[in-house]
Amino acid sequence: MGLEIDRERIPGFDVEGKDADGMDKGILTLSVGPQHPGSGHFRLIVKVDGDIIVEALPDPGYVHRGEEKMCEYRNYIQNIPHLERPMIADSCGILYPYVLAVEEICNIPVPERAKYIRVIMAELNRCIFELYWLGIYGIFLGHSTMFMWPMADRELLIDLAEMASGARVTHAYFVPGGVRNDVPDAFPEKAKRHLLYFRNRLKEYKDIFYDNPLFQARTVGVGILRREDAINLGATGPVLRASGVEHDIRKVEPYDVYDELDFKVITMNEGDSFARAYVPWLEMYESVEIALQALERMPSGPVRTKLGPNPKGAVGEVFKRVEAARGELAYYLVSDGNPKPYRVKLSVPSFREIPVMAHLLKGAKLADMPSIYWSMNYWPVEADR
Amino acid sequence: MSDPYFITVSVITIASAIIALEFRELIYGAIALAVTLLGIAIFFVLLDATFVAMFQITVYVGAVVVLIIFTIMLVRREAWLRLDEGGRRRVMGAVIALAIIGLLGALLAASSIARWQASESVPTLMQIGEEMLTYYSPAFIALALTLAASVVGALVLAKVDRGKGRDKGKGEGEGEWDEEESSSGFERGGELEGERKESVEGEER
Amino acid sequence: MSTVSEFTFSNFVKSVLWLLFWILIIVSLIALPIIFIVLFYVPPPVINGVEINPYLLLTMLTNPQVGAPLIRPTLESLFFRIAVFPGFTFAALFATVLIFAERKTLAKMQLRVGPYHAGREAFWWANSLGGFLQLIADLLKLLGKEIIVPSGADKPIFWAAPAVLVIAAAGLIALIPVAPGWVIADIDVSLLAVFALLGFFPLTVLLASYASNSKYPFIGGLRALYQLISYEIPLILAVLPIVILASTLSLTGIVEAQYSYWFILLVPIGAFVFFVTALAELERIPFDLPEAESEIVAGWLTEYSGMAYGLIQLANYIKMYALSALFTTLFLGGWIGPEFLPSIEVFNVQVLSSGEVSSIFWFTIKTFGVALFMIIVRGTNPRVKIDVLLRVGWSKLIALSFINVFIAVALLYLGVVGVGH
Amino acid sequence: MSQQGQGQASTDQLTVEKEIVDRVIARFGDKVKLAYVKPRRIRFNVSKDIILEFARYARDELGFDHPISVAGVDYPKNKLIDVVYHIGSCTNDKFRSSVLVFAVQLDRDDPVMPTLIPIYRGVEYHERETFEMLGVIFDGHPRLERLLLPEDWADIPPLRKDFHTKGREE
Repeated sequence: MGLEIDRERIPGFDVEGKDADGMDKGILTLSVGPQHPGSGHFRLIVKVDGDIIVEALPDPGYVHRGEEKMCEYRNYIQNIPHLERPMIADSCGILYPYVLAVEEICNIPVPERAKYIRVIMAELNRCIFELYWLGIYGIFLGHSTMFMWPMADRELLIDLAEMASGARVTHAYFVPGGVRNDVPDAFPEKAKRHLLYFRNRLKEYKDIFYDNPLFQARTVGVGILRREDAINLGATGPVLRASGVEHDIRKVEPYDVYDELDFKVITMNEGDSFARAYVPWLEMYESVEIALQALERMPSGPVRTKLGPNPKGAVGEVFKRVEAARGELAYYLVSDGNPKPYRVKLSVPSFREIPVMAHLLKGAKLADMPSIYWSMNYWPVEADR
Repeated sequence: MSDPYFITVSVITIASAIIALEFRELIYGAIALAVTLLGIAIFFVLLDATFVAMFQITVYVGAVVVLIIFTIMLVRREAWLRLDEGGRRRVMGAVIALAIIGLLGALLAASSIARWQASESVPTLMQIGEEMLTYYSPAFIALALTLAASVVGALVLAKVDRGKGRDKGKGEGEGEWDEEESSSGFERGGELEGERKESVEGEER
Repeated sequence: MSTVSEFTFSNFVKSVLWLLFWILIIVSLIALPIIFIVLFYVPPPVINGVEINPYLLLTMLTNPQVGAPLIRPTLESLFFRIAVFPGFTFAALFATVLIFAERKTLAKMQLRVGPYHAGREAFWWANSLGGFLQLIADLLKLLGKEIIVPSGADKPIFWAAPAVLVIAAAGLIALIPVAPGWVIADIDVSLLAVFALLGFFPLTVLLASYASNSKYPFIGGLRALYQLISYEIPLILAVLPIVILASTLSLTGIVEAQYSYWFILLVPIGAFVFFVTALAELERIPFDLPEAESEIVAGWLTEYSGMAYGLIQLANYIKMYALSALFTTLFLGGWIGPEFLPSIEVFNVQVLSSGEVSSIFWFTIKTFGVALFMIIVRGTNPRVKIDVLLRVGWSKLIALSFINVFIAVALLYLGVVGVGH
Repeated sequence: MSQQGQGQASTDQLTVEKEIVDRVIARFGDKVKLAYVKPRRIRFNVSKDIILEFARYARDELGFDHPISVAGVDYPKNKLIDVVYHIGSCTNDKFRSSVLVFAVQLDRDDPVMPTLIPIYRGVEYHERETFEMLGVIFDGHPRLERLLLPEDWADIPPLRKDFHTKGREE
């Protein structure tokens, strides 16, 4: 033969068949992110064998800015604006437990009207986030219309939030002892109108997105998270409820006035990407319902307890949690009696979804990566804090 | 009229054929092969057989070369074939090639091919089709059956291979993710192949 | 002006004037003599027995009537057909309008405005274009961008791939009859030639992805190969009944066979299969897996930038035009439609007859409608997965196209349609 | 669930919390130290020798199976680092609204404790963060490496009290 195979140069034929990482040959390591259209400020090191992901290593930390350390240098009130920066799409959600924790540790009473306003704003922010999330989910699956519609409808709710707080996304609206300012007189009327319109729009999302057989082909049965795995991995929020666990902090540990309002906890038993995408859609109905009820029952009165210039916390620790849009958001606050917190720990839902994501991506197909990754409600900035 | 075309195309075809054989980068060899096959298609066009020319392009450039490039791409990007050519081999090769060319040429020259006359009218597509279904129908049917059998055989081989590949892939540390995969409800292997096979059997009928 | 910091407006004006000066010098001293030398040696083209020389052209400037009898023969010349109509310029223009229509239609579906502002403040006439200048802006942007070649790339193949794609797409439009007699290459096996040319796309895509020497293009190239190869089979099978019914492989013949019925009425399943596979061949949503940006960045064209990327997109849209036109030709009766438009006459010399104008109109309208339908599909659907794609392709579409073939054969044997009208 | 306001609920809840405390004390005796009982929050200080046993008991017997958070707190004055686990319950309806807090108090100069991943898989990244931010070493953790901080981080763990951000040295 004129040509002979040069065995030493063919990696497939060498004795070990392993490369430097100790992986079998034919395994391709992809670095999905941070400069990837489907990642956000986040990296996912994905090892694929053909079309199957054999290992997914989430690598957060690109937008870490030390919120927890920052909190230790500022007093309780100064912490408010920077604490909502990690999650500007749901800024009330991330501030809510902090305010509750400060109220408990400094023993500040809250007027009744403020509690209702907080609930309304929290639910508005939940919808604002879910719409953003839904839009990105649409574009991740290549559905550009589903990207534009929620983004446009989100504006209506942002307008409402702006009317109440004066800011469009970073409201800094919740303060210990109530809310920063009262809502304008025209707010309840306008809110009702926008919310009802929004509720009608939700049906159209179902028509074009959830009922689309191609969307279902991409998500039904994809990335199934079993109930026990969901619990043990610490999944939370819609991810947990999509796996059949009826766990909603608004119900199990009601804060402010959630115990007086009538709403359902949405659960689905499938635990696949479709369920994780469908639960938020159903929850938006409930959010609208809650907001409408709260608007109806909102009493008049003051909205803020006057505070001293620099409230001091009692010595001790407090752990407060709320149901934010992405799930259970908790603050662990330790006070040593100074006006500054001794230690603030944010337990954010996005961070808690990282092990779930790694668990689900292992063994999934590369084409399922976007639908699994984004169904996690993962928000890189929030996870990094 | 067609002489300048013929000469140009011949030069290109033969040159690219030599490149396809001799080039060290496999991918360029494959591209040169594609050019050779295109050149042959142009010969068919020059012979007024556009039908055959189009099939030449569709089948060889559109499928065979793609397959070759696909293989090259998957196996290795560098040339991993080493030329092992001594002077004796080279001389012997040239001698054998010349001998074959001379023999074949002599055979052709001696045969009645030189006295063949091209028919004046170019047969139309319809005529070819009718001949295929009447006079040449046994050959046509035999050819179709052979092709169908080879397709089915390829599918069976692919299926067997896939099964083996999965067993082999399940090494020491990988049992875990295999289990994950089955729990996540991914449809793999057998089902897809089964459906494919069905459809091809439909084709056979 | 050695560094940026020295930049002043007067320097800028000075440099522009300097540039103009040199252009004038070069044109008058070098370019013009060369042109005249070439004109001296090259014989002027003869159209309709009239020699087109510079004097005649100058005469035409003052008295256009002289040129009127020459227009029709010019239109019929091969050069005009390839370069202008129905060749490359027409297709490129169609593709441009298609891009604009796509952006506007998608915008309408998505409750937004789409391109709107480009050029409005600079030019008063841009108002009536409604943002069309955005395309020019995009083109300029692509032209101005650097084409970055990855360090390990196979440079010749990397550079050649966009050009080959454009050539293959342009080859497709040469085969499509726009009106009776208006086709560049009227060969009797043009349908086969279409498939032969479509075979170049997977090859080139594969080579492009190989030459990029990068991971995402590699995956994208493999996906493109799976998709294009496996969808070529239903594409060919879907066209088979058309060949049976029209009993010809020539596209002109197929259109002429549809004077009584459009084939979409006889073989609607074939039309459906053809439409779906055409979407897959075009790598458009819902079949844009080779370019799925949330999974593999941009697939096989990840490493392409600047005008190389622009060429690939141009090839894609020309291909989109070609496949829409093919759908029109095969299923919607091509140019067939009522003659209602007046003929075009220049100085009382007929340039295009009434029938030709109407044919071109109907063909354009139908093709545009098909393309619009593709755009609507893009606006309402997400992307599918590769396994779904292959399963649908191999089982459902091939089965459907076989049913389609049987329907066509049954129509033939039942005597509903005869062979060769 | 029915709630009639904050005060009512908390007195209801305290019986539940008492039950949890009683069961834990009955099982572990004085090996664990009760730090506080508040409405819906019970904190135990557990030594690192029995932490795995304690966590397994909390998960399997009490139904606290849902890891919420792992926090480290630095106490330079006491030469201690607290690693505080907050565990909720998803399966036990009675304890569902309670959060079990258990803390391991480690020597600040040699903070080593076993990882809880075998019991709660979800704490993997929380523990990595605690390792990175406070220098606590979790024995048996599969990937105890950099998570959030920059790749070239070469300072002491940033959430320790003797680390000061730039311009904030006091």
